[in-house]
Amino acid sequence: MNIHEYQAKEIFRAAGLNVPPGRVAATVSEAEALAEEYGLPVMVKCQVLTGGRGKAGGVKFCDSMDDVRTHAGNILGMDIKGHTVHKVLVTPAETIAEEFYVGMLVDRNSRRVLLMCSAEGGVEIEQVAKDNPDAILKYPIDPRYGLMDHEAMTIAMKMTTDVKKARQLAYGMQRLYVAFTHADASLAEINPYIFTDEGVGKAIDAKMNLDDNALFRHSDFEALRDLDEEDASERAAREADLSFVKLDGNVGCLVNGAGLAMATMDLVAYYGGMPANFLDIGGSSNPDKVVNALDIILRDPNVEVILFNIFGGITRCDDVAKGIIAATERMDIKVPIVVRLTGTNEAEARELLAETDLVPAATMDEAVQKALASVGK
Amino acid sequence: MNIHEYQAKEIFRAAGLNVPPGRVAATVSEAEALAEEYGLPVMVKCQVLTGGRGKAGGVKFCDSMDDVRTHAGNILGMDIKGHTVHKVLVTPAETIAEEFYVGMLVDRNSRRVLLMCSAEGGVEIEQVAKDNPDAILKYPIDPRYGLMDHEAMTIAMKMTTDVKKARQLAYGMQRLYVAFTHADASLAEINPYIFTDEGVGKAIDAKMNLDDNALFRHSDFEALRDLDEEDASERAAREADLSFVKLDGNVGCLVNGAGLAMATMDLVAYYGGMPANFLDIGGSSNPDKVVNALDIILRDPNVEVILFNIFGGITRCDDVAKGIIAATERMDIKVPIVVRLTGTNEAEARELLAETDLVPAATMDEAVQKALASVGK
Amino acid sequence: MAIFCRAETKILVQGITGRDGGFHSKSMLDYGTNIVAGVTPGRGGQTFESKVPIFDNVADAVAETGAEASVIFVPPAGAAGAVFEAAAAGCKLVVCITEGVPTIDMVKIMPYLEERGVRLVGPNCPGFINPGQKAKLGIMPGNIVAPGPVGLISRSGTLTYEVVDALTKAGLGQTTCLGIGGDPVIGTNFMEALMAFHADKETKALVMIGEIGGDAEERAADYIKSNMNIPVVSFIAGRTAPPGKRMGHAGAIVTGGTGTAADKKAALEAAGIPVADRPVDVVPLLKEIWKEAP
Amino acid sequence: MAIFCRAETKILVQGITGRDGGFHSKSMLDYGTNIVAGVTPGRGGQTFESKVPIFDNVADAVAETGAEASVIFVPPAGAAGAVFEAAAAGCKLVVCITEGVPTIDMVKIMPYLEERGVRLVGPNCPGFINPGQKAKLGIMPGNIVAPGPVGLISRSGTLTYEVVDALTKAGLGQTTCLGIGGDPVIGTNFMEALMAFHADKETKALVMIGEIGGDAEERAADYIKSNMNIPVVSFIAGRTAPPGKRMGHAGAIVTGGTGTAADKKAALEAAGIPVADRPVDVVPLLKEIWKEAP
Repeated sequence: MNIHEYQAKEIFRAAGLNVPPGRVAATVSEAEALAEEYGLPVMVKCQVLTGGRGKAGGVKFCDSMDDVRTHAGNILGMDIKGHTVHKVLVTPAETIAEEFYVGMLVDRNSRRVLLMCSAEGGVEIEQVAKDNPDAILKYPIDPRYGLMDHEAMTIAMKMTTDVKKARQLAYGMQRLYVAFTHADASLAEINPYIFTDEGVGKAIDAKMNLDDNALFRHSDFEALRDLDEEDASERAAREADLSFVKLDGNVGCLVNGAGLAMATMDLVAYYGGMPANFLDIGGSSNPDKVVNALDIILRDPNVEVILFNIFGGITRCDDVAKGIIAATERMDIKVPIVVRLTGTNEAEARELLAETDLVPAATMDEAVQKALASVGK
Repeated sequence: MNIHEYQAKEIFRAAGLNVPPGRVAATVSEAEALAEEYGLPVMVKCQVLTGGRGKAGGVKFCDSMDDVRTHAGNILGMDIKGHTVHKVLVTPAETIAEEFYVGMLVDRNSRRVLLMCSAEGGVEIEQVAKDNPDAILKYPIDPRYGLMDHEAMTIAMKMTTDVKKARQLAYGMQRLYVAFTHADASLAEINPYIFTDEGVGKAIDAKMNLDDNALFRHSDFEALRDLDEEDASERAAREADLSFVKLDGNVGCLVNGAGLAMATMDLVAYYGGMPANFLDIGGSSNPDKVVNALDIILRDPNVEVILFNIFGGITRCDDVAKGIIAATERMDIKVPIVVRLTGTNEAEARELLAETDLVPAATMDEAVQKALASVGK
Repeated sequence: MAIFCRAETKILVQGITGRDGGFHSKSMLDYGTNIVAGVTPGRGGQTFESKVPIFDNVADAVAETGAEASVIFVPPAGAAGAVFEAAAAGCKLVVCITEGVPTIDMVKIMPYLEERGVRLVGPNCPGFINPGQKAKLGIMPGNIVAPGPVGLISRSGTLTYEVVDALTKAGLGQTTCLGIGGDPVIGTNFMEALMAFHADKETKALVMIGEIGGDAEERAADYIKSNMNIPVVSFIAGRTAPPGKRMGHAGAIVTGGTGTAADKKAALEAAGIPVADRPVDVVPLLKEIWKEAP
Repeated sequence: MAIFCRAETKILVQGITGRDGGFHSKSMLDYGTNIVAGVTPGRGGQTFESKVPIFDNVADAVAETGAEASVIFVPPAGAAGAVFEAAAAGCKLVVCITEGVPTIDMVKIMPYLEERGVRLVGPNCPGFINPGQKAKLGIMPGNIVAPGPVGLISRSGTLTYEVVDALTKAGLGQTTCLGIGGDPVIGTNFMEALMAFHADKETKALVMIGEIGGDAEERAADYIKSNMNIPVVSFIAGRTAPPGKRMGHAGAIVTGGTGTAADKKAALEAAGIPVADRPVDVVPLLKEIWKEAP
């Protein structure tokens, strides 16, 4: 789950990072009131779950109340990469003497939380990683001991020779690690971590992705979810505990297993078609789950055919077939449905399907070809 | 620093332990209002920093508002082992089906946090430790991994064979460990951890001692300090960063180093006298510190002689002598002062003291004997 | 001889009385797997399927039965704790099937396992099956495998079955079919699995089922090129996956232009490893480069 | 040969430019201690007393000078971090003088030190001094010690000096005078120090300065009775301390009737170790039982 800058800042602040004050406004007048409260100059920053907000004109410096009105007015309602801006963060503008990047993510190779640090802060870190990878220092953190004082300090001293700044930066890294682990994050970034003209270190931007698998132990995080940002069908899939991604084609795919689902999409493309979605229906033969999955796929008006690709494995194919039949009986589906069921009790399943309008297929390839044939490919 | 039951309960609650609601009242009418809020029956529990509160009549079950008035009235102002009751905790009375003891402390032998657990809850654990030590299970916790699920569960299953209760108890232990480490406690106890008739586990009593050395990183804990509970001279000593314990004798002792301070007290007793205090003045020769120390000792009207026992070591004796002389000049001290200074620049120090009314001594034994002689021993 | 486990390895199941644990334990037993104990707190003293003794904790199970390996079917909140418990009790092999384990829990486990020399497979994986040893640790369907000389490593589940099924039908039996799981932090990774197969004398050819995300396949390609000389073929899922979208597996995401199927295909082919366009092409591709195929 | 440290052991000081660190480092140098490096972040490249090079961190200091042991004079909030740093950089001996280190910090350090085989002395201790080796790691006054055959272990500071001074004045020089500190959790404890002296061929007699709290003296008594045959005498501070009151040292507290001076005296005497009534009695007591005293 991705969260907004202002939400990440709340978490960082609670973990002891020095984050300037700031609150969100949904209207121009709310933004004005906040600017009054903090005093000018302020920054008005769009809160949308995508990068490149500055380039898109969603982050503005405001020197006057006129600026606040103009910029908040422009930014609220703005579309940034398909995301509509519903909220802006208003926060005092800081003088920036130096900028650093501090980030953490779970690194699959070291199997640890990886600290990333760069003196090239304030710019897109992906760009730095591409152009000048040596400018990003990477350090895996031992979970048994956390980020130790000397580790943080040694890294900070590589970023700046000013020992007072290094101490603040080191402390910032340690607090970020605490925030990261306590929140069960998968990514946390401060970009930039700045020093003001007076040498005070502050986190003036914040990004955080939370581990979906760990949300069960953070009941308070559900409130952070921005339903405005979520596609209606993706939300329905999440609520139905289905893994779903909408795509642009016309072949609706229901597959058990993420790898097989991807391979099915690839096979649709291989035969010249276009998948309408990624959907992993899991191991269940529960008709409710099949109904939910079909419902989500059929919200998409582009879908012209449904393709089930199920490798029974441990699950019995006749059970799955019954689930599919029950689901299709409960719904009024106007598009053809191709079903490929293989594995345990495959024969029984085919018998069941024979009495229906569902189009049976023996292999993945056959199923994809039949689905594409039905839409004239 | 010791804190009250209601304060420990706040910390436990924040760490995720199931603690029944409860707040403190300083007057009978406040106690009545809380009882109204929670509903009868309630417990009214004196909040003083000493054990044996129940035996002393400081903990009462209240079935009616009359009970609340009577018991709160009796308990508020009550003296328990020299502690005056200023506050009572009002909390819903629970049905108790089973009682357990769960405690943690820093164990000097294993150098770890030691979990202690017993099915003999609700009674004085010191008594259990004496009468039936095997009834207390002790388990050192690896700080790298914390109290792991299976460790807590295995211990809990030794306390109860009811797996639902064991799960709650195990979780309680894990949350207590989190509370312990986050608060930098030196001791944390739940006695008893109960199960209600419905099988719900709750911490209905709480005790916590905090590590004085770690208070610097818990600025919020200063508010927990109950100044009513602290002896005025002990508070002054704490504020002056002196280690001080008041005793019953008439020989005021100022010594550098805790071990030497104890040995000095012992030597006073050896020669038939009685020390008025333990006081470790530390390594400093700062006159302010000496003034503070003398001021604290002279608050005690029993003190008839002051005994300085300083082993200069690294600190230069002449520096210390100057500190003592400066301090005595700034104060009007009516009792004799015996000064034993030994170590680096001892001779110079003795020269300085020769010009004063201070009584010099060359050895600990001589100093103690001279001090006792001055009070007629 | 296959990897990780022999026919006589003594296996216990954590969560044996759960819905999934019970179902799959029965299936493992039916396959012939040497399950000597089950663990469910509070059920100690009972038996599973009238023959496997159940214990309250792993330590007791190990002490009583000498179990050496554990298969975990414990819900996500307790899965990491179950791995700790198995390792603490002395199991040297732990297979964690559970899906949805918080990633930080896995990060915290790793040094504990390293300190004790414990091999973990998973979490969120189908486990593995050694047909020649009649040993199945996990949920792979026993009816699609057959003993033989092909090793198979995969990051996914059902896609693996698809390929295994094709291999078996083509007469290409397997030493071990291993699904390492699709989570960001897993125990045995692609490279370590590869090295285990490399050390196994009976594995004469290798099939690798990769997917988008990370660089495990690229690293594997390097290793194979420098170290191995048995035939290897591959399939990579996710050619059509759009960047930045997570495809079910937490690890299956293309970020910043890295981890694409095209990258992986290029790296594998540069190492001399053919990459199949369709799952069904794996078998002919393997037969093409493997002259001594049975 | 004394314990823990030889004349040629290369020593570094963490916090060498601090008020206390600077003062005591100079005192150590004056005594003849082989200080090869100092560490203060931000002061790398400077020198201490125009001769000892200063580094920004311990790793650099160890790499440049080959330092093997560290003495720490860092304020309480950073002291535990300094111990971690010294151990991480490869120092096998760390002496932490700092008073007021949070106890949980010490608990967290211990497994890190055990994993690396690092000996810690302290915190909140005077350190030790080996007169025959001209090595002083800590704050013990060098002018009251002398080379000789007596080993001394103590839980306190100035009380130790009192006894050492008396020994020296009586012509009884020392192999090592060691103050282990009075905190609840310390590195080298009474027993470990005892074992080190036991292993030292040059230590011919031992003085133990104990105090109330804990059961270190009782355990030491057991060990000595079963294992050692050199003369040992003792002094225990705190006979007059009331129960439940902490006497300065966090560890010096009589709880639940255990850890009293009387308990300790009884245990020691039962092990054949005379306990002096006054500090000044230690010397005659030792001479009484030590026929070969110099």
